[in-house]
This record gives sequence, structure tokens and C-alpha cells, in this order.
Amino acid sequence: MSPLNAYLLLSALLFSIGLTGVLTRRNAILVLIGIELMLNAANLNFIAFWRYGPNPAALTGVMFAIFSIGIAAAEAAVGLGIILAVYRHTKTTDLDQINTMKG
Amino acid sequence: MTAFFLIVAALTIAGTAAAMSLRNPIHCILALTLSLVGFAALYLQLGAQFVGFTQVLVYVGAVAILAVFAIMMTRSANPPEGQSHQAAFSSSWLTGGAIAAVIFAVLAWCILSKSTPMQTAIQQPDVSVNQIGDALMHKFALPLEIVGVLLTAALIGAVILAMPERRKTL
Amino acid sequence: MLGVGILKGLAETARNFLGSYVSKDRLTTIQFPEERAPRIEASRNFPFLVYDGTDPQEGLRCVSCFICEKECPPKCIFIEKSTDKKPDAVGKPQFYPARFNIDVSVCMSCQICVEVCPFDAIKMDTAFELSATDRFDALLMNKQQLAKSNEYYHEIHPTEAAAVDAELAAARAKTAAAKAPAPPAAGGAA
Amino acid sequence: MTPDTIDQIFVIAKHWLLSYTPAPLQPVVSAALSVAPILGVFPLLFAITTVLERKGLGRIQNRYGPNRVGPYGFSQPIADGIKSLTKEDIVPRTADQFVHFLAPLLLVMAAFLAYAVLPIGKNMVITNLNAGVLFFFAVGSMVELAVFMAGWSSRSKYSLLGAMRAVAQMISYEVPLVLASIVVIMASGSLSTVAIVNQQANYTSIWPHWFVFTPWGFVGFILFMIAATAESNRSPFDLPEGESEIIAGYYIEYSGFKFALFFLGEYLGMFATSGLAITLFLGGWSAPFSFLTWVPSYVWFFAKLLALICVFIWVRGTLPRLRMDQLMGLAWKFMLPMTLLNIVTAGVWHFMPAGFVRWLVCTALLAAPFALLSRGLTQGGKKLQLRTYRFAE
Repeated sequence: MSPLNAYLLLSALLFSIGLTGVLTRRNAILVLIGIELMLNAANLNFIAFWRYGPNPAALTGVMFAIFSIGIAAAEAAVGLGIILAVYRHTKTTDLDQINTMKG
Repeated sequence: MTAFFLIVAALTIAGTAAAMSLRNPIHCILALTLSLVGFAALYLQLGAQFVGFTQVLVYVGAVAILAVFAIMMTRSANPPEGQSHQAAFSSSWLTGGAIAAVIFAVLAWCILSKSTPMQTAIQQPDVSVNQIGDALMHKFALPLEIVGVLLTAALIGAVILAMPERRKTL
Repeated sequence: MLGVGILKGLAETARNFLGSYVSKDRLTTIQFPEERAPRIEASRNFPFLVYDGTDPQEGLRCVSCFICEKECPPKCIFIEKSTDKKPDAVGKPQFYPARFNIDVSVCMSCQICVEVCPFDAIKMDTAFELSATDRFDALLMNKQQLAKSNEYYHEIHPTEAAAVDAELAAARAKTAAAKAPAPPAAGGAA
Repeated sequence: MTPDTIDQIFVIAKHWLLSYTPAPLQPVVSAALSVAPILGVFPLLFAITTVLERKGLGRIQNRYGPNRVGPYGFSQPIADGIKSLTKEDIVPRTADQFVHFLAPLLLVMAAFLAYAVLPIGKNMVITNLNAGVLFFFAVGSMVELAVFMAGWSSRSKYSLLGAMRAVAQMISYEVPLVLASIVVIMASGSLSTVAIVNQQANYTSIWPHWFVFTPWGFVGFILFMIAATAESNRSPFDLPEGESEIIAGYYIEYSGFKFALFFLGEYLGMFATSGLAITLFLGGWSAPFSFLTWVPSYVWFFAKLLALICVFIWVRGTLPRLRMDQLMGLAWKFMLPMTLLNIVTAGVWHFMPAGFVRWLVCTALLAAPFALLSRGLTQGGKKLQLRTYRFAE
């Protein structure tokens, strides 16, 4: 197995674990964490492709990862803000119980 | 395929799995930080020093702490006595797990069945911070500006979302 | 302007810091085991038993009247009365304590025992270095440990001791005067 | 022995030792030889600092301070060390045992990692990372996690309160800390600590090119030091461990050696941020005058470090603790705008021709906002008055 394939497999596995968490956890915050993990797995792919790809001088993979980290930070801030706002209404972060559209 | 890669990969997988499966949300966050540091180590191993350090700074220093604060504020760290034995997983956990497993199987099949085109002579790409800075300021100037605007918007949005709501006077 | 106050404060602490090396009277600390602050006369700590004369046990003023034991708020005094009598400080034949224990680990230094004692037998001591490795027996003072001479009392509380002595002398004179007219009665009692 | 040999004596010694090790072991031995002095010197400095701090604070308050153990009390840290080693290690029954155990280790580890990029002498740095300053801040952010772990795992309301205060404070002050150091990165055009120091080790006649001798560098240094004080939870920003309010903050429930580890970690963090301040603004290991360059470089580094430690102690002996709202107000209403303006000023400085006008413009650019912002902090310039009591006479 080539190093690139190893990284891709690892990234796929981490992505799947994150996805499992997103699909199965009840706690909204942990679902958000799962999304972060999936983003990170994607980042790992970018870096691996940049490293082993045909043109590492272009820096595209690194740039994408940097922007992705920046956007993930924004996403986490807004996501947790939304969870806090929801919690204030429903007094729970359990996604199985947050099932109405009414505020 | 060095021993270092195997150790870091094992740690990252363990951290990720623990972050998604532990019962106590705080333990999940702590496992998450292990996983994120593992990611950073993988980036470092791939030669992306700047991304690795940024990863630690942003994720461990900000996102994990933010999540901890959110857990503290929503009191999901210590569930009330009555529901302490309540399942941490959704009632449809079987379906979710199955979907994820299928996706992993498809991805793994794709990765393993094709030999990806690769540069033959793998040399450690020597990327300095100056190059990244140059690229950010010239080639990627517009995305950088957009990310800046996005972060400002997110900052304001998060503050507004988290602000105590004003009672409607009318 | 922000920062001016901070600079002033820094200057003040710097002055203190340097001044403490220059002028010794800035350092008010008394380094205890070597140096000791002069003791204030009214200082008090735990009670002791006063004796007159030379023999610590024979000369005890205490007549085991149990008033201090009853009055003691934390109940740290334990007295056992003797079966026979002997002349007390004033000369009257009285009981004396066969056992007199004070648990100083319980005592709260309230001085009530001193105030209620009609015989000026119990007074407040000033010794405070009582630390011991055993917190039960070592701090339970018995009669031998508690007995201290009247001279010692004069040494630690001179004014008070002088007043007590004067009182006792008056009482002794009165007893002697009372004894003189009726010697047979007194002799019979003895 | 020329001064140059004395300056490089440790580097030469390391190479000499390396030449006797077999080739496959060389990377490991080299790393060990670089790390071991750091692991030895800075804990020793911690021991000296504790006694200096106690004596200094004592003198500031017109007391003696420790003067019993050893000559002038300088063996006090040894006695303290023995005491904390032999004390019982108590773990609360409800505590999260594993996390409780891990927190002090993580704290000390993160604190030690930061020294990897500090050049403590010419050619004396463990790794010359391309993104050294970034590495420093990344590692510093792990301290927050350790603090939170300690506070949460103890299951005590005081430790949790302390941890929350500490984390909130460290996050708030990390922003000005990073922004204050950005001016130096702008001026030197590098994130590598070694390159930053090398740029400052030049002289015009006898004066060095330290960044602190520019308007933006001076303001940046002051802001950096304020933020560093808050980062290391030292007075006047010691709310997380305010003894009078929450006993000792996040490490109340620790005893014995783990407690000592927390102290060690805290002081190591302080030394590391001071070391970064020296590296960024005070010229690292370079001598303050060109005619003093014969003194070994590491002597200068540790002299500057000791001077900054003394400033920390002096400030601790002077200022009272801030209130929580004052703390946050200082971070967001004063430090953040000042650091941003400082970055602008550094840019202006870079593009203006050298001369007196540049000094004047940059000083004005920083002094005017400072006056305005400080009015906002000091209640709009209102004079504080003696409190009058209506009923209590």
C-alpha cells in the first residue's frame, strides 16, 4: 500500500467515525464535534494529496486546509451559539427531544 | 508507512472513536483533543508545519474550549438523577452506524481498487511560512478576504445568538 | 491618564523594598525564638495553682471547693477532694485537693475559674510554649505540674499579686484575731 | 579561550559528545543533549524564583521573608520540595481519577514544550522551527486545556469556578498576546525565533537594534507583558486562584507532588512567556551595548529573564487584584484596540522614511488613542472621591 493510500484510508475511517457520531449521538454539541471531525478528515485528504500529488509547489492543498480550519472555527462558534439559543428555549440539548419547529 | 505513522494513526483513531462513543460529554471533548492533536501530528508528518500548528492553536485552543463552555452552559455534563442511565445514543443508532459503515466500505473500495497517480520521486516539500504568506497575499487574496468577512460575520452572529433575548415590549 | 497611578504605586513599593535594607526600624518583625516581644503584664494563657511557702503540695491555697470546676464553661477542670484536712493559706483547717487536673487542650482561657475562686488559689499563667507530640496526656496537667509558687506569680503579674497578698495578709490577721479570743474552740477543731 | 569559545562552549561540548556516539544513535543523543539542560535549568530557576519572590514580596511589605533555611533562607525551596514530596497524595473520592491524574502532567508538559523554540544563546535553541512563534502559541493553548481538566475533574465548585475563570481569562488575553507579537513578525518578516533574534543582534554605533526601541515595539512590549501576566495567572490578574475568593482556584483539590507540579507548570509558563518577550522585543541573547558582546550570549538571556521575573514580582507586590468585569474590560476595550492600532503604527513606521518625523508620527498615533482609551477605563476621567457614609457615624 502506498503512503498516499494509507493516509486516504485513515482519513476515510476517521470520516466514517465522525459520521457515525453525527448520525447516532443525541447530544447536539457532540453532533457538532462529529462534524468538526469530518472536516478534519477532509483536511487530512487535502494535505495528503498536496504532499504526494504531482505539484506540491502550488500549495493549493495547504491553502485549502488553512481556509477550512478558519471556516471550521467560524462554524463551531455559530453552531454552539445556535445550540445555546435552542437550549434556552427547550432546556435540553437532546436532539431526540428537540422535535418541534415552534420556538 | 513508518512506525511513527502507525502510532499516530492508532492514537487518532482511538481518540476519534472515544470522542464519538463515550458517555460523558466532557470525556468526549478530552478524547476529541487527543484526536485533534493526532491530526496535527499527521499534518506535521506530511510536512505541513504551518497547518499543523494552526490546527493545534485553533482546534485545541479555541474549538475544544468553546465546546467545553457550551457543555457547561447547557448542563449536559451531569445529567439529572432520573435520566443518568439514559442512552447517549439516538434510538436510530443502528441505522446511523450502518450508513456510516457502508460509506466507509465504499470509500475504502474506491481507494484500494484504483492506484492513484503519484509523483514517483517523493521529496519532502520544503514549504516555508514566507511562501504561504506570499500565496495568501497574492494568489489567494480574495479567499482570504472572504474568510475574514466570514469570521467577522460569525463573530457578530455568535454574539447575537448568545445574547439574552429581549422581551418583546409590544 | 491610565498608568500614572500604577507608576506611583510601583515607586512606593520600590521605596519600601529599598528602605527595608537601609533603615532597620522599618522591619517591625520580631524574630521569635531568638527575640521576644516584651510581655504585657495583663497577658494570660492557662490557669495554674498558687502555693505559699516552699512545699508545692503542702502550700497549695486550693481548698477543693469545686466552684471552679462547676463554673468552668468547657468543663476542663477535674478535682478530687481529700478525706483529711490541713490548714490553708489563712490558717483555717480545710480540705485540700487530692487530684487537680486541667486539660489545657480543652481550656479556653476565659479566666472564669480565677474570678470565682474565693481563695485566690487559681491564677492565670503566661507560659504559652506548651507544644507536645502527644495531644492527650501531655496536655492534661496534673496537680504537680500546675503548682507554681507565689514568687512566680509575683514575677508574672506583680500588681495583681501584690493586691492578692495584701488581701490574704488582711484575712490572715483577721483569722489570727478571731483565733486569739477563743483558743479552745480552735484547738478543738484542729 | 577566546570570548567566542566561551560563548559557544555548550555547543562545542555537545558536538564533541556527539562525535563519540555511534551514527545511528546520534539523533536521539543530540535531542537528549539539547533537552536535558532545559529540563534541569528551568526547574532550578523556578526554585530560585520562589525564594526570590517570597523575599522580594516580604521586603516590599517591610518583612524579612524566608531567612531560616540555609544562608539567607536560600535553601527554602529544597525544604519545600522535600515537604511536598513527602506529603500524602489525596484524590477526592468523586474525582475523575484519570483526568485528575493527567492534568498536572499535561500542564508541565505543555510548559516545557514551549522552550523548544526559545533561543537561550547564540546557536542554542532546541529546534529552529520555521513557524516557531506559532508553535509557541499553539503549545501555550494546551495549557488552557490542562487547567480545565484540573478544575473539572476535581468535582469541587471552587476548582470548577477557578478553571472557568482561568480559561475565560486565558482565551481573552491570548488575543492581545498574539496581536502584540504580530508587530515583531511584521517587522522581521519571519516566524522563526532564531531569525527574529538575529535581526536584533546588530548595532548602530553602540546601540542595539532591539524592537523595544521603537514606538510600536515599546507599546507592543508593554501590551505583551500585560497579556503575559494575565496568561500566567499572576497578580493583578490572579482571579482564577484568588485566595480570598475561591481558595486556590483550579488546583485546590491537589496535594503533595501534584500541587508542586502545578506550581512548577505555572512558573515555567511565566518563564516561557518572559523568554518569548525577550526574544521578540528585547533582542534575545544579544548584548545591550556593542562593547559588551564579549559576555556570553546565554548570560544575557538569563540576565534579561531574571530582570523580567523581578518586574513580575514587583508588580505582584504593588497592584491589587482586578475585578472580573475590569479584567474583561481591560482585555477587550483597551488591549485589543491598542494592539490593533499598534499593528497599524508598525505598518506606518515601515513605509515612512527614517528620521525624526517618523518617530513623531508613530508616537502620536499611539499616544492619542492611549489617552482616549484610558479615559474610558478610568470612568471617563471622573475623580474618585472618598466614600461618605450617611448613617454610620
